[in-house]
Amino acid sequence: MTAQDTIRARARELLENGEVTTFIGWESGRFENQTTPLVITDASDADKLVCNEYCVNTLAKYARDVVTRGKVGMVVRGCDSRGIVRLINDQVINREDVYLIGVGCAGVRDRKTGELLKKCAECRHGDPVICDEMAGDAAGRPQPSERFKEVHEVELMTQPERSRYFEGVYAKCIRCYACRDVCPCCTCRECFVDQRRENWVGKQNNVAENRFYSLTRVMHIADRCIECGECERACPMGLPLMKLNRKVIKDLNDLFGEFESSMTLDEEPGKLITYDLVDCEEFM
Amino acid sequence: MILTKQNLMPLLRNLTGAERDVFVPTQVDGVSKFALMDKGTVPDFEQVNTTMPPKDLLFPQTQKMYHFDVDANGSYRIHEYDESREQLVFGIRPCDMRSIVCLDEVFLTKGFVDEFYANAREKLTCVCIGCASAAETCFCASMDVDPQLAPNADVMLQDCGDVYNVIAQTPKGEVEVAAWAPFVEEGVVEPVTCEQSLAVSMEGVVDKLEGMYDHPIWDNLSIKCLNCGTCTYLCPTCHCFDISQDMRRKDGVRFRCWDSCMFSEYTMMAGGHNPRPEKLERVRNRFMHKLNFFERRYGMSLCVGCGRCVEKCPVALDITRLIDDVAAIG
Amino acid sequence: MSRIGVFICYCGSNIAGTVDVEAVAEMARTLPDVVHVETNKYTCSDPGQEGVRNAIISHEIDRVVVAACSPRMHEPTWRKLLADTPVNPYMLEVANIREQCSWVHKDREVATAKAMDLVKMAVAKVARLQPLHSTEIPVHKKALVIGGGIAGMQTALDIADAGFKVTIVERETSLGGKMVMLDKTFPTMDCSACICTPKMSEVGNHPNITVKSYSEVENVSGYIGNFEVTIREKAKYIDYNLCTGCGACETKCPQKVVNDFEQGMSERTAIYKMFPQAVPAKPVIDAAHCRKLAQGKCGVCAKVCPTGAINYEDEDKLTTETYGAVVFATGYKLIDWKPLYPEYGGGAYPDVITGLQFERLVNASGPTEGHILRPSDNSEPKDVVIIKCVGSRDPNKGKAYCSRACCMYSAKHAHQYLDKVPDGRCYVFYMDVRTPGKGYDEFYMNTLHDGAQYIRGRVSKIYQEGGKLICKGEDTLTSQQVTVEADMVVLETAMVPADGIDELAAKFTVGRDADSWLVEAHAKLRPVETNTAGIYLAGTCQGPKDIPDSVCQAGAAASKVIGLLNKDVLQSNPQISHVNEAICQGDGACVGICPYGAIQIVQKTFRENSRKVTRPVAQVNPGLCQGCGACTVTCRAGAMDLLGYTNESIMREVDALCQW
Amino acid sequence: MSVVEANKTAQVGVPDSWEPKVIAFCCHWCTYTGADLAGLNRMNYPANVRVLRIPCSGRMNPQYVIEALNKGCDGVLVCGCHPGDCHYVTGNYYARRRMMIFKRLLEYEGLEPERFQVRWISGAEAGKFRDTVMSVVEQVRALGPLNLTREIPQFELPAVPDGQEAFNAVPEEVMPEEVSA
Repeated sequence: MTAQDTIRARARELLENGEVTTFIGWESGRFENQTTPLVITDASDADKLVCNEYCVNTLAKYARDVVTRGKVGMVVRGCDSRGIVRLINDQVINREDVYLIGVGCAGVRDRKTGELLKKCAECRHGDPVICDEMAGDAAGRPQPSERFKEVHEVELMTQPERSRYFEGVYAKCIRCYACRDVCPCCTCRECFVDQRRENWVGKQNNVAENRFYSLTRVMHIADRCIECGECERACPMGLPLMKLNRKVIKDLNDLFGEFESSMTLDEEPGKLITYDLVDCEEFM
Repeated sequence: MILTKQNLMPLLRNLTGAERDVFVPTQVDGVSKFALMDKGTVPDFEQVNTTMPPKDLLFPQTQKMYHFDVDANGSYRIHEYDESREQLVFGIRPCDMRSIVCLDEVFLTKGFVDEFYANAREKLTCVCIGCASAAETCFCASMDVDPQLAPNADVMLQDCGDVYNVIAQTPKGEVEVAAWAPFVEEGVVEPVTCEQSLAVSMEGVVDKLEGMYDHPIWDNLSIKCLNCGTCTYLCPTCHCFDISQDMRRKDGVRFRCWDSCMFSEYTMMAGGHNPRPEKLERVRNRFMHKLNFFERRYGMSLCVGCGRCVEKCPVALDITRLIDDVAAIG
Repeated sequence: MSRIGVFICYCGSNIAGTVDVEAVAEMARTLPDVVHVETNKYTCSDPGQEGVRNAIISHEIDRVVVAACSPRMHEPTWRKLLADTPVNPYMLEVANIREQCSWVHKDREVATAKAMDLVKMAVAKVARLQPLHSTEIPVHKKALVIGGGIAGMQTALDIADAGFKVTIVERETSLGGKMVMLDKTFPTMDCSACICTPKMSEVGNHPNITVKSYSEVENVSGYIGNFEVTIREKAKYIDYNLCTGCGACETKCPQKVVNDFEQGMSERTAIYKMFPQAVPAKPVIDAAHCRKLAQGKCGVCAKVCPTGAINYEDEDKLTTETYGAVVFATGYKLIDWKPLYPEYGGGAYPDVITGLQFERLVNASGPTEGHILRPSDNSEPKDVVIIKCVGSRDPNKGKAYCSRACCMYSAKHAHQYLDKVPDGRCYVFYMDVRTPGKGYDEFYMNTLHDGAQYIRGRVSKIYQEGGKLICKGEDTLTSQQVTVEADMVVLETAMVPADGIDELAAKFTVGRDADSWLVEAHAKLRPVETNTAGIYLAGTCQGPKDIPDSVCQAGAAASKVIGLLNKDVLQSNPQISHVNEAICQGDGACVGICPYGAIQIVQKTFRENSRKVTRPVAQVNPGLCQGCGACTVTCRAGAMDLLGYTNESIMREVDALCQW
Repeated sequence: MSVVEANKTAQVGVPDSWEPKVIAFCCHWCTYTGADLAGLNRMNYPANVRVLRIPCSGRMNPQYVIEALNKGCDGVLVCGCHPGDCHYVTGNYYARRRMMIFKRLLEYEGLEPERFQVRWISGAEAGKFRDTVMSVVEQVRALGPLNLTREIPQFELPAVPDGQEAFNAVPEEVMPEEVSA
């Protein structure tokens, strides 16, 4: 009984006895090794569900759209489950709205090259952090050693080099907002980029406005980022977005103490919405 | 006329004259797009089509339209920008050429000529290279585009293995090919037929879509969509834009920039009402526009089968599967 | 289209000295939406203000920019000026071209350019402001005082004398707190009973004061002017309407219990009055120890009671009332020194007692009727050692702070001992003697004169040897070792906040410092107020202090409460946060940020896309929000905005500076 | 694809008439009071700084910094009360964390550290305000104009196409006599 068969059986069962109204998983796409997210409502589609090492999408954020239809069943690995925790802690969904079937994850592969994705090579939590039941045993992958390697590389560059490097990065951005729409931390009803009255960021696509958008988004998800790396994967232009997110996470850990967001439902509030009288002082 | 592949690079170097920008498909910083040909660029003609479409040359993502200011006695002065320059795009593919047909229809016909687009279009000469092999996501043949033929290209280079079959198709093309004399020889060669693994039948799809406004297929499709703008910005035929301005106290620039029907703000009205509030409406609208609305208005499909959205969609939402599903209904 | 009026002031030569005001005016005329620009020698003068008022009327101006001195100086003046014109007082922006421009720059051309920039910023901001109106909050004319000690009683009396209803909630069975336990009070040595009990009876009989003894605050909601407080009156098992306080039941009750009031040095019965002069002067049954209630046996008191006031089925009573203001007077307790100082015997020696125990010994109504007899064998101690700063000024074992009152009351103890035991010897080990009050040092000199031996040094060890307590210490003035054989040792222990202060303060969102003392709004300028509007502090709950200071603070707190309750309605600060409910996600990131607890998440129903949707949204309480804006930055979507300093107005202000 | 807009003024070609433009976001209760006190004491500091008053340093949104740098400022200074003095109790504690993280992020992206500074200045520290302003202006002057690509709209008027007079459209509502003296 592979994990996939267990999931199919459980999905059919859950849908039949009405415990969940919809079930979210993956289905195979048109091309070889291609998968795409699938949301099924009747049990007969359960056999379309697949769960292999090519399921590249993180499913957490779909819970938000589907939860209005009733209880949602979902397959969760490490990144999905942390995404769900993030949605719950941000009051987007409630814990009883979702029924989570956990699956150990050994990392997913690119359908063309077959190599482990970058986000999975850097993944620190392959196994689900919360789930109602486990389909198959945990993969128990060791945590990668160098979490902030990329950040160190950029920090070693001189200031003009960094400036040119990031100007090059922002020149590529086409402002399609895939990074925002795939991120489980980005759940605002109306994003600041759409607020024409405040006109935070202009609609023109140039380095300055792209930088404004990127810096703001990094500051918005700073202490809640679950490091799933989906933004980097979804970006059509291949921007190194995790270099920015991880930089802020590294600073938060160095300055205000080790902290990994979205690991438990009762986690204490993020570092940027709390304070400590004895924070180190550098502005005196 | 025949052009051997070895002569391609010398021809290109010869073409990069001072008065004209030559754009070639190449990798810029990891992203394949049409970029200005200068000493350092290495054109990549093997790759089937570039991630960023060539529409940027005719319809840039951000285009300054005009500058306005108030002079001393309070009356407005308006000066139009014309940033169009003589451009040659070398190595554009037939599917992208077909997308230019769609863009021409939108910007130049039906009683309104967009002069920014028109200026750019006049000054653009297109040298199209046919495809010998197709990527796994290419399905242009199913959208009645011949991988080796582009009727509206100025010069057509049909890929015939190690030589190109040069056909000048427009007066501008003849002038262009005339200048290539030292690099081309006489003769005609049979172009390689390009096999495509991906094929869909558009048979009756357009009509069926008419009656499918409330069909559950849209719900299953739109649930998985992230509503990001990737597919619309990578699609060679998407042409929606928004106009905004950069203001200073008494002067400013109005510019035009790409916009995507996938964003909720795109249809957000002043009073707060949004005719397409949810993902379902927006995804349905995009596919209907691609496959039905455009057909009804201009008589041609707005999807040219380049496969960019199939390739780059973060959640692998596939227009070809939609076409198959619609065809399979009823 | 808004019609902006710009009024630039010469301020005599203060501004005109280094800023070319006319040039600035000329520039201002070219700014968008500016329809009228006027310069004025002294805009703040009456003729100046008159000029502004006329200009507003004649040019139908709806937004005003005043370029003059600092807004901290005259913004209220301009607001008052606008109050009687059709312009809303908050459609105003002040450009500070004096303190931050003409006074700090010498070069005329540079100063004028800066003044122009500041006017541009002001015009850009004022163009985006909205009219603001302060909301009115009703004020319930009732006060709640928590704690019935001298501070609580004094506060209650002052408020009640001003004609307002007051409720005192006292946890013990009677008013009086710690003061009523004392014998004499420094520096005038008048006996505590003589000055405290009259206050207690005055409070007990005051028509405006209701005393809820043996009661505790259960929970709290609401805000300034409208605190809904639920008070739990614990079951007394005695019907106070019938009981005459004759005391028959107390004499017959067979169950003996350790008497906390007497600091554990004597016993009381299960049905008891804390002390003879208790107010309310009626007993309470201690449910934990009463044989009837605990084991269902006995019932003597019911039989003996002439009026049948005993009711064993009595239950706690919960009452909820709305109060306009709350005053904390929860007092202090002495630190539990035993676990902290094993070197002083850690409680093993009964003759090592605390200051309060000494007070009970020396008190006429105490267990020894005022004779100083040591607890171990009730003999009169001939040698007494008093050790000061036990637990105070001792960061690593006890508390870091000084408890302020012990220097005086240790001198008092020495004086009382030498008074009552003429041939006794008293040694006082001290680090410093701090007697800062009126007549305080004279009192200390008097004690020295009585023959108290003040030894500068701390006692390092006390051990029992042959019926004597050997205190080893050092006299740092003569730098010699000192050993005193004492019959009894009195430790002047540190003051710490009363039990349960953390839970109680948390219910009212009142801050506490590291030692759990309640945090005042400003140590020097607002000592009796807290950061939560409508909640005040009196007495030792705010920090260790003696009775004169406590009473002084009680009066101050009462005056603040009277000031508040005098108003029928409170004007809320209009420049507060505002929630755009269309965008609000209800994730509550802002709730935790607000230092005033002004934001709460409520469920609301909206009509969205022709569907009714019920979802959580944030709600700002205008009574509590002070307008700091910290929540606007945590709100990622920008749903929370600060009126008066909206995101849009600040963004355009930045644009105006950079681009105009 | 739009080529990187090179509207950076090359470091070499800095016009000597260039003056650094610095914006200072000052909290109303402490630093603004300190700035006023500096005025009362007739202290002198360079006029390159414009003060923007905000109620508390807790109100300081990092997005204002990016807007300022993007639109034309060469340096940004954020000032607030000393931790513990905040009129709103905890405003500057949150501001401290936000600004520490944001400052490191900006430097990580290639902004010179001196261009974005944060300082706690109390209502009595007029001298400290003057010294801070002087040092910030000097440091920014030394660094020259901000050479990050910025969104300063390039308004070089295009040459009027020959033969076609730029048409003047006279708007109706802004009448000349309306803008009276």
